[in-house]
Amino acid sequence: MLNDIWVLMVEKGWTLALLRGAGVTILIGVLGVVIGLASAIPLAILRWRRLPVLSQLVDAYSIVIRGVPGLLVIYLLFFGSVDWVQKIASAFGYADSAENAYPFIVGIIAIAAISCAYSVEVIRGALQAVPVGLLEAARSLSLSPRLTFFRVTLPLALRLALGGINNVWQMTIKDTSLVSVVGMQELMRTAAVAAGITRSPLLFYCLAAAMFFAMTAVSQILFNRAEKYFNRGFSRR
Amino acid sequence: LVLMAAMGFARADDGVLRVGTEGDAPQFSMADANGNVTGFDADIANGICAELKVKCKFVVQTFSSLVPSMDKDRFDIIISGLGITDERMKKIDYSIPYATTPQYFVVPKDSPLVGLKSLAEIEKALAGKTIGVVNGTTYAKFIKKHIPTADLKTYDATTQQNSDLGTGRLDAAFGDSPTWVDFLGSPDGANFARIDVKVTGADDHEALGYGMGVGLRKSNTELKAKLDAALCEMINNGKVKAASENWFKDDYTIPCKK
Amino acid sequence: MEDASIMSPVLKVHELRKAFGATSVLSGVSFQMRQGEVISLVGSSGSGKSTALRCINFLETPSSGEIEVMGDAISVVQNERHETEIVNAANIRVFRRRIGMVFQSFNLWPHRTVLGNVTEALIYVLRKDKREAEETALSALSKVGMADFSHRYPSQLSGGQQQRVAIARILAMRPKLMLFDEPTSALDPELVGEVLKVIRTLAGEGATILLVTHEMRFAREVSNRMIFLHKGIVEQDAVPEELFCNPASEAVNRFLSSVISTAA
Amino acid sequence: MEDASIMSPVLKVHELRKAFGATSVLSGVSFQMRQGEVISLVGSSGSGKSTALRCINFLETPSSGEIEVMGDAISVVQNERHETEIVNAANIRVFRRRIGMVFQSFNLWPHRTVLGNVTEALIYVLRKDKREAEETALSALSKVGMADFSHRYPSQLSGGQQQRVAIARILAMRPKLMLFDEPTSALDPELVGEVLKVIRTLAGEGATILLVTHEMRFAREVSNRMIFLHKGIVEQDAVPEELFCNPASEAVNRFLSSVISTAA
Amino acid sequence: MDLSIITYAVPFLLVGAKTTLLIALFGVGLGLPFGILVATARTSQVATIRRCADFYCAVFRGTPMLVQIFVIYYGLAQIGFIRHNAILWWLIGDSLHAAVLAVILNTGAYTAEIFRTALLSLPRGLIEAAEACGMSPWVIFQRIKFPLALRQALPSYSTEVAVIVKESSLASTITVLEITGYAKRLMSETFAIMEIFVITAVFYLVINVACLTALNVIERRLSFEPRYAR
Ligand SMILES: Nc1ncnc2c1ncn2[C@@H]1O[C@H](COP(=O)(O)OP(=O)(O)OP(=O)(O)O)[C@@H](O)[C@H]1O
Ligand SMILES: Nc1ncnc2c1ncn2[C@@H]1O[C@H](COP(=O)(O)OP(=O)(O)OP(=O)(O)O)[C@@H](O)[C@H]1O
Ligand SMILES: [Mg+2]
Ligand SMILES: [Mg+2]
Repeated sequence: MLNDIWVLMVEKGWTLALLRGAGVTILIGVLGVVIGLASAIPLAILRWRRLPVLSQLVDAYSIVIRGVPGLLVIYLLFFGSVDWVQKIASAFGYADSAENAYPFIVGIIAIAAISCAYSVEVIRGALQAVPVGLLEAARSLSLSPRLTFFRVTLPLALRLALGGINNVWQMTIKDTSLVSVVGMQELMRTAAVAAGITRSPLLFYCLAAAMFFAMTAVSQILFNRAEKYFNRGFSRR
Repeated sequence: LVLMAAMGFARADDGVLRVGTEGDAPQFSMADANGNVTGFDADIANGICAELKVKCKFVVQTFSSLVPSMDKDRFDIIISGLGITDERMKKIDYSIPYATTPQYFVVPKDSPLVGLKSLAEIEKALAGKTIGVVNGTTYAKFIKKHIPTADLKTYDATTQQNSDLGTGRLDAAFGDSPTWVDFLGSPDGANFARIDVKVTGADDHEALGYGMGVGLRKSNTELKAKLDAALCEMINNGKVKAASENWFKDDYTIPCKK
Repeated sequence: MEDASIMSPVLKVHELRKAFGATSVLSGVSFQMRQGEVISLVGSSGSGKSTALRCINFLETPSSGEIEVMGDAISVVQNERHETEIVNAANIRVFRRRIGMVFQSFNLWPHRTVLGNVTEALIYVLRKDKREAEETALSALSKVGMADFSHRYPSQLSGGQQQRVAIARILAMRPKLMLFDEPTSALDPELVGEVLKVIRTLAGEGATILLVTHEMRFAREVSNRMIFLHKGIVEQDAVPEELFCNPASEAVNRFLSSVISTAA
Repeated sequence: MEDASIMSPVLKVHELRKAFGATSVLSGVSFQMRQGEVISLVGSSGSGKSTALRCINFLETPSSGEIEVMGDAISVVQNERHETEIVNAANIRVFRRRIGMVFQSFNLWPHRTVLGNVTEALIYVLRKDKREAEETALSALSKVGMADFSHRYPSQLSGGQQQRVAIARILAMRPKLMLFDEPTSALDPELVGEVLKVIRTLAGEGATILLVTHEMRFAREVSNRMIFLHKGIVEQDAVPEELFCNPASEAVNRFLSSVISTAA
Repeated sequence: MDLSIITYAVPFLLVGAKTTLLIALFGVGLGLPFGILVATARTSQVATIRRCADFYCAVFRGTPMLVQIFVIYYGLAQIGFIRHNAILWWLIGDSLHAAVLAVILNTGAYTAEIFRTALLSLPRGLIEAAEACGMSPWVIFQRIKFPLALRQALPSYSTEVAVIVKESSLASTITVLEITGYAKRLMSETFAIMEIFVITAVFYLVINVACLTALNVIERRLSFEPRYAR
């Protein structure tokens, strides 16, 4: 038994393959969430301010992206654009690099678009929950809208949004498995291939789960720190 | 390094034939930890490339993205044990069929079903029973058509189907011969036996198709002609037979009829 | 210019109206304030005092009326389609720079320390550097006896302490016009005396102060003029002595007589 | 039993101590209240008045001391390992059923209307049915002049109106012991007179009332005894006349003299 | 797009949609109370309860749902004891039951996180006011904490509902024939991958838009006048 595992993991090189997959997962997950979050904040503000038209557009975007399976988002993004990207790239003589890098780029864009749609709702909810009085205090001190937002609204809203952002991150890191449809060998796909051809599904899926768990455990520590930081001043005692 | 590993694509220059394959189908298409593909499909692909005097470049992708990817010119052909059916031919073109595997039902060893003698008997005996098949095949259609009262379960992978056989969730499973040789020979399969009724495409071409072929984009007649010729050559010179016997311990070659 | 601004009123409120849905809260309030004046806005609970203050710096948009601060005016009109239209809305920022406001419920920022609450606007509006802002903040805090608490968070303060920080937050900004909404509601008599002194000093230094208060004695002490608000209109606008000795209406009379009976 | 409870004190606070981290706020407060008594807790801002009230119904856990309400006691001790240990913690619920509290910051529930805020505890603590609860609530609301606002949400009320709802919320419960934390801070003189009357009626009906206030005149009017808190200890505990005419210490004297000077 | 594919696929997918809705309904109906329970456990004073709940959340949020559903359906079925226990086997023996169980356990962990932050962010004073009235912890939770936390949590929770609907598609990996289950079968039959994908996505989109709109309406209904807070 142990010997079998040794052969599989070391001699056949699956450990390395899984780690490589984990690297892709982390890279795409982190980039996706960071880009998604960064673009979600301005969009959430549009929603929160109820700017006509723009707010409805953001709403539609977020409902559609949250409403359809992530796989389709990637499918459409990738297969819908790959033709003309290929053409443009060839025109400039970068056909090879485009073909090589494009799945990766689309993967990140798709993951970012998905996590952004989720983050928009989380942040909007948090923005709405900030007590109006505290914003009025800032306004009456003639802090500019921008400053009011960055110095008062955002810190208070982030405190409320933290749990939701954490959820989005945990979801996104696992959503990265979707990029396998454009040919990227991330962790889940590597595990699936290994499970299929070695006929040890339980071993490989559990290994993949353990790796995901390790990633989220590390991130959980960071989130706990952030929670402490944002909660300063709130608890009596 | 990660980046490089993540995108194993090369350009379709002359001299390179890009082959899309699943990579996680035992015996057919198996990608190892470094992305090298082996198996029956790989042998067929390499054989074709040798005939055409080009280099094979494998692209390993999930089953559901194979067809759209080929449509978008991510690779030129699909060799992934694709069964040829009329339905599927609406979407992609096929080469001539080069092999076909017979299908069998598998049931617990101590079941009275083991001794059944014909497809008609099986159809009667399995009415209302729970039957498993694997996705990516057309067997579901076959079962639906022939045993409409059966409770049909579709699995993403053979191992999952076999696991449910083991736990008694399935009364029977329907699949191709290579899978069963593999399963019945393993410790898990010790309590099971196959019903010795060979089901082939000939029993129902509409549901079970005409055997395996190489998939390619629609109306790529030039390539199709080349592939057909290459396959025919391989069938005739016994390369397909060798590959089949190597991986399946049996010869499933379909003769080439021009 | 300078001269003109001294002569012209610092604050001019003209026919200010405000309704929340169907309930009309202010129905045509007008008054003026000259530089250095201290005016108390008094009246029974719910008479619209807080609303009036909040309309002056446009935290609440009036339903109609005109407000002029140091020569710049914003007016609100109802257009043909019964929509509220703000003329010169750009002036709102200008107004708020000139006006400081202490809220009835303090509204301290819970995520900032006492010092942070006070320095925030100094650094980001007046663009003082950090050290200078802290000095200014500490001197404002010590005027209300809160310098020792500068590193506490608002949730760790007593009610009166929070109120004093809210006052210091405005003092440090030295706005031309200050609006105080019940600045002594949570303060003990000793501190009320302190605030009284602070307000007098500020007025002496040229600030103009409009305050809402329920403490008639405090109002009488501190203010040059008192405005009695009743059911959304100005019932009396007079110097304190006049208001107390010569109430203009039954409502004012009843209000003041209860002050005296409670004090009995 | 009944007789005994009338004879024995309704509230007994013994050696109550409370520290937040290193800062000690209450350092041994003791006093007793008999049924029907009204006691005002006065003292300068930050002297620990709110903290004392909050310790009595254990919203704040005292660092040590004993509190007895109508014969049931809870005591807090520091055990060998310097941990705070509550003896008879089960009594906390009993205490809170007997004690009603009006908060300095009102703490109305924003998601419930005025009526909902008042009926909530009637229905879910006293188990009245809905109609009965609403009747009781409306009669309590009309005592403070808020019956007309019963369908508003707290955010639609003025400061004074919120405070009156907070008072009505407790009146409706008719607890044996009531704690008021500055119940008149946002009220105009007329309403202060009303609250004065209400408190007298309640006391006449046998309720025991402990209130914190900054309005010395109000305290003098309403209370049987006044307790002056200074730096966490009881500086004086006497009938109002005595306190005003015969202050026990320099601190009391200074505090009271500032009342008089403000009033001047 | 080939129109005949649509007429061929839609009847199957409609049948699948019923199962998807069923799973989602259970996911929300049982997952929400369960998640709230876990959230309160995570804010509990008792360290053991808190740690257990934390651990559960960490595991179910930290691992892919696919793995969870596999372990529950295939993994647990390997254990003889479970196979021979009628109640347990009822729970995981049937693929639909196992799928519902997996969805509830998974959404429970995410829901718990949403409600935990919402509960923690409630202003202390409002809860103190309830405590001071002598309300029991249960009443405080039911009447004060929960309604306030719900309002705060709804935007995030509506997202979670959409996720439940979509994650229910993983039930297809354990042979449940919901929308995706049928879609996979149709795809392997026809190879009209793109077309069937898009039709399937439209199904999910319709279900989710209905859910999200309903939750939006609830959110607006529940929001009390937020203006004029001072
Ligand atoms: N969480 C806390 N941490 C540290 N110190 C605190 C905390 N809460 C209150 N204090 C301090 O305890 C002291 C007493 O507070 P308390 O609220 O009892 O005062 P008070 O007598 O009610 O004052 P006021 O009349 O201003 O309301 C204050 O100095 C306050 O700063
Ligand atoms: N958002 C709102 N919707 C409806 N009515 C409101 C709203 N805000 C305030 N009001 C009403 O407007 C009236 C005036 O409120 P305002 O706060 O100005 O009173 P005030 O004079 O400051 O009273 P207090 O002395 O009690 O603070 C009150 O009757 C109040 O109920
Ligand atoms: Mg007011
Ligand atoms: Mg206090």
